[in-house]
Amino acid sequence: MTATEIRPTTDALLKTEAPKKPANMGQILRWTLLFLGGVAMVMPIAYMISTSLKWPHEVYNLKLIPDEPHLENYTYVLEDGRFYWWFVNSMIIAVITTICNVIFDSLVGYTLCKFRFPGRYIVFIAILSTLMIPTEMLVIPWYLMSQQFGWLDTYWGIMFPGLMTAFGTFLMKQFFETVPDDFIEAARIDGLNELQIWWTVAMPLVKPALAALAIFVFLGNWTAFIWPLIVTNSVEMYTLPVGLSSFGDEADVAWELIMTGAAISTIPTLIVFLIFQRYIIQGVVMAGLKG
Amino acid sequence: MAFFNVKALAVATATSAAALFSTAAQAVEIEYWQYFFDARVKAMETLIENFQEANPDITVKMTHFPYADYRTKVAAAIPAGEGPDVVQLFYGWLNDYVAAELIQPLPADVFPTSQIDAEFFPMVQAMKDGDAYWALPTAVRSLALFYNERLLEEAGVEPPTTLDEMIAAAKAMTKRDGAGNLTQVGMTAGMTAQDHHWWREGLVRQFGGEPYVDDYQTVNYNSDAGLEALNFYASLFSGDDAVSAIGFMDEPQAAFKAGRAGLHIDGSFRIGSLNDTRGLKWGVTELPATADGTRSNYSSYWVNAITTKAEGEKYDAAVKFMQYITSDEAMQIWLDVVGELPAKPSVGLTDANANDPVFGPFIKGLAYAHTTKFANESGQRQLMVEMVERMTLQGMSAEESLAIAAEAEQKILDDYYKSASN
Amino acid sequence: MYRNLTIRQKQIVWAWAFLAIPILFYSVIRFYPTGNAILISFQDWNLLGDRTWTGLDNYQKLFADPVFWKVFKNTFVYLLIGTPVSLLISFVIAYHLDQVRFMHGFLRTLYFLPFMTSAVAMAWVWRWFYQPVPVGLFNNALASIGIPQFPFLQSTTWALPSVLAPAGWAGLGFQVIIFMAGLRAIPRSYYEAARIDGVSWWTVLWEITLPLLKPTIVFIVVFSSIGFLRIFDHVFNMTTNNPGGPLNSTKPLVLMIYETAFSAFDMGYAAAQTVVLFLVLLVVSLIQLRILRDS
Amino acid sequence: MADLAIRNLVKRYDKTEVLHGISLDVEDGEFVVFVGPSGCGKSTTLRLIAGLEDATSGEIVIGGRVVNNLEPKDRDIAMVFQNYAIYPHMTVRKNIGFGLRTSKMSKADKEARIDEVAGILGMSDLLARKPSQLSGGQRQRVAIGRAMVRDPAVFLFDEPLSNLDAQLRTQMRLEIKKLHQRVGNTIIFVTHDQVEAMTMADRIVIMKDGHIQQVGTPAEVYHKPANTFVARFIGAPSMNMLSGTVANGALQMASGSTVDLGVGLPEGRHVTVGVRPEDLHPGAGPALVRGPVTVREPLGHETLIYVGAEGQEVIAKADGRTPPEVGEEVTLTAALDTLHIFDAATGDALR
Repeated sequence: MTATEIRPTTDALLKTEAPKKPANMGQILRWTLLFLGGVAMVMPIAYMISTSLKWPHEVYNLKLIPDEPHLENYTYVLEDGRFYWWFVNSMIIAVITTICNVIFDSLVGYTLCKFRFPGRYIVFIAILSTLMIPTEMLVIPWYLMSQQFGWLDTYWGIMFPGLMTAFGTFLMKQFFETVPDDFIEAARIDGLNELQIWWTVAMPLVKPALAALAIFVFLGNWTAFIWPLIVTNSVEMYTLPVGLSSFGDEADVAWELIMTGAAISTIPTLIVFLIFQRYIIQGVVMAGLKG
Repeated sequence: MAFFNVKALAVATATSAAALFSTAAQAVEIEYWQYFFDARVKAMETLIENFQEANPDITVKMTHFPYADYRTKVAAAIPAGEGPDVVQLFYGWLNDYVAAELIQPLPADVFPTSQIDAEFFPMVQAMKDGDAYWALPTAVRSLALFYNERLLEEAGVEPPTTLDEMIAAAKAMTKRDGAGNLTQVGMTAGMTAQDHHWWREGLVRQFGGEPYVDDYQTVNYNSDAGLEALNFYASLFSGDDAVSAIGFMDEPQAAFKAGRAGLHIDGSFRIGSLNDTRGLKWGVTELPATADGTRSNYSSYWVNAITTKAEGEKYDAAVKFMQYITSDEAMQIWLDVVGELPAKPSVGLTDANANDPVFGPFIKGLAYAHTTKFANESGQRQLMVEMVERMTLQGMSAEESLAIAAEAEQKILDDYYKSASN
Repeated sequence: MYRNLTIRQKQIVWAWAFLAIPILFYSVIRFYPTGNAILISFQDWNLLGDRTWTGLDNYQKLFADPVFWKVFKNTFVYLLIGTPVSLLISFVIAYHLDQVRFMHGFLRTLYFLPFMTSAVAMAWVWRWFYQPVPVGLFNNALASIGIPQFPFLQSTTWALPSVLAPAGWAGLGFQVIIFMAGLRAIPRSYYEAARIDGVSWWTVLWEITLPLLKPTIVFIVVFSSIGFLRIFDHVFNMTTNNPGGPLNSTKPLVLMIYETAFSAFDMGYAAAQTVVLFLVLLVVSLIQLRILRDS
Repeated sequence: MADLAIRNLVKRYDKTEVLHGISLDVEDGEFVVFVGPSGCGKSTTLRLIAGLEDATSGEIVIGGRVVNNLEPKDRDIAMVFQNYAIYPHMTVRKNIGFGLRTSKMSKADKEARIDEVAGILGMSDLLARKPSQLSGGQRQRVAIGRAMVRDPAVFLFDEPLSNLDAQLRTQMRLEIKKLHQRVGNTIIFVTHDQVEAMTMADRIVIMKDGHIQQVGTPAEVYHKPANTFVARFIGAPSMNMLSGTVANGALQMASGSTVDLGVGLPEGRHVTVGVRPEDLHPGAGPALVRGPVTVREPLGHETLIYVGAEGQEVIAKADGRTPPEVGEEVTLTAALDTLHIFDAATGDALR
């Protein structure tokens, strides 16, 4: 009924509340198969990390645990300096884009949800319709635009297409629907202006949704490939995926080095996941149920 | 009237201050672009350092891009008025840049046509238009046969000099596991790397054909010679006694670097990265000849040109820079660092260079090398890749596949020359 | 002046003030480029020279291009294999995972972890797995038990499924979580009533669970099908030295657009391809919306 | 503190008019309750007074000032919402203090004011808690505290008790009434519950379909309902409505009996005779209704009986000890001065 209840609801969904059954053979079999499936799921990640710790002569054997694990590959790849820059670039871009999305998507979602004004429906439909326009369609004009305004090979150039997303706007609008108008009107009576109401009253009420949005946007930008590939020129401006892609070719397929690069670009998101697991899964659930 | 005097004085002060300022910051900065390849960047850094020492009033800023994107970047930046003053271009792209007025001809007084004609390898004359050269290379490249010394020794064979010897040596070095899978190839194969050049300008000609006619505007390899060349190439990786496999270790040079391939055809630019490979003992020899001694090779080069963006003092600086990077000194540095061959016989064909165990085979190869004029190098290469794939993956006959490739390539050429003439 | 406005007028002022920057953004970054792309699709332009108006030439060329039809088909194969297979697998996993208590969170983490990886990084990992002996993990495993190697990426038949697998793998955890949320949202009393009625397991699944999951299924289908129609990162990175190969058997529309635009510099032709992609996405979305409305 | 006046207030959404020009004067310190079924326009009126929406026409005057174009914060009002509108992410102290955000008071004064309000509401111990740690009644008190802290001229309450359970509701309405007696501000209170209205109000405003039906003290609206709507809306169980005709100066009831009221009524007019269940009982006297008892509802000290007659069912009160049996034929009567006579066509009271 109210925004405050979003969290408990999704929590409840995620709680392991299946009826307790005695551990019979069927249950044990089910668990074992699920476990094996899960292990198979993480195998590629495990081999990536394991290979990044191997010497070249070990790379092609099937052992998951290297005979003599070492960090030389990491030293080699990081000494080169480029991965460090790619990492920083990816981080800057993902963080700024995430902040922008959180602010603008929620501002637009909030306005479309809580204000009555002429043109509201048209604006909503127009923004929603951009979901139908594939990014690929825009890449060429964006490229020309960037070229014209000198945005090629700049952070701004990499970021500008993603500063706001229709999906985020839609998601936030859905969530603001759960905020009772009373909350907003009470603040109006207390004398806050609309900007203050949005920021100090409405935004804190949808924090879980903001977290979900932030995680999606961050992940999306951290792993974005095609546009950064097109818009960046210099090696120093690459993002991790673009850098990794070029590194993969350039390394003459020295798999232990490629796996090291892949690990460098993957491990941060894995760590983020393991720390914020609860929030992220909640975000996925909310996107699934609300989107 | 005092007012006006004060104003005049102020203007005068401002002007002289500006003048002062500009003298202080007098060094002209020009920008140089090339694609990223470690050795090329290092070499160019050395050249720029030397050049700036000799011309303290000029600074050169180098920017480099990955090979895959380089062409896009150059094409996008120059029209936007952003790009370099001096740019490195693949020789095959030059026509586009001339047509789009993105580069300007080299001044004939500094680069006299007659002198260049005489001093450079004749292949650079493709860059000439009437009385002026549009661009000049520092270095040229050709192909040669790399071999893994350890594997040759193990198999007890010598570096091959003919195609037959090459096949025999490769056979001796090929290894399979119990299931019949290749674990070591006698020779690498793959049109994605340099083999498409070797096939076009090497094998087709060695088997008596001519790959293109009409100044590379008409495909001519769909012939008996072409078919023979293709069959020979396919024999490397087809049949039970194949000495190679397409896609073995993902990429040919990777297999060679990993010590899992005995022989490998590649360009001189590979020397640097092979030198860096730990534990690999390798040698290089000329591309194998046919039984009757016919040899042929492929050469290509990257040229430097002055863009239309360079004007005034930047143009003067750019001309000076061009002069330096096409000088004998620059060519020798480029050879030492990158392994690419000097564009002038006078530098390249010194006894020291020609007898160099590493550079020698490449430099000798230049003497009988041909330069393909590409309309769309990656597109044309892709056709070679697919020509082989049709045979290996779909079992198509060499004849049929060759005909399809020839037709498709002719179409690319027609499209290109048609729109170029517009 | 502002003070003299009525409350409603003030609200309108605020609303448009809030929307000003976003509307500017959407106009400049979304709508203008869309129009621009459509315009370019009627032109001939190689990025260097002038743009010339060529009418429908690009489209004619496109429809006459056998590579386009191959690519068009590939795009739909990605969609038509990827979506149902990933849907089925993720449902089966979610269905069973939902009923497991022991180490539930841990199992869930195992399935979800791939979603957090970068497509590029994982494309390279899988590319390595797929290599022939002596390099590739899968083929080495096969060879070690004496089975002949399998030509994953070197086959016109198997390359596409091989490229598709990591894409499905990465998205599986996401779908599993959403399915589980959908399953948990079904009131337990429905199942309890069915138990009292003594209905079979199969009937419960077919008559209760699946119909009630329809919104979830529709969401996943829409989400994943758009993803599969736009597949690029995996293909590009698993086939870098022969993009979309072998023999274009893995090439999706997006990769063709990329190559046409940024390797061949045929901007008009590339734009025409994007217009086609746009129409495909539009049609697929509309069909899905229709299904959504029916539910 | 101030009086409040509404003059010809009209509110229209697009083409639909939801308030048809209502007027009302509220005196300083008065507790006025707006009551009516949902959609009657009572909440809209409150929102117009609060300044959350624009009046289409008409004037709102608070303390002698026309406030139509003033921001809510400038109207010297405070409002308590149905859902309390207390922010889950803030502590009780912050929630109460939220009303002072834009005030120019010093920080210390604000804190003192919050403590004072919390003291009045008896929640000084709860200031550090978050709303999720409070019971429903406590949340309600926080919402009131938030309004109180600003010491407004007019308090507006928008169905503040409807989310509470029955027992708590009874308790809270007492507390609000006490609070009013203590602080003495003008209160406008909106509810759909006539019991709340009756128990709390100095004056009740009964609304229906955007019109004010009647304004009066609880006693007035109960004893002298202006029309059948008010008559049925106020009081539970609802007033019984019987039809009759005026003939020969007396009421000719549908049951056949004749009741002489002794007052002049227009001859031949169809009327509706209203009688409250507590006034209707079995016994001797003019028989208003005759019929069998269909259901009995024993309440202890008395019993409600449902009597079916002439196709309708009326409710009457019978003795708690010896009520008539189900099926027993009874005659119901009432004191003549408890009868309400309405025009059958317009529903307006004739007496």
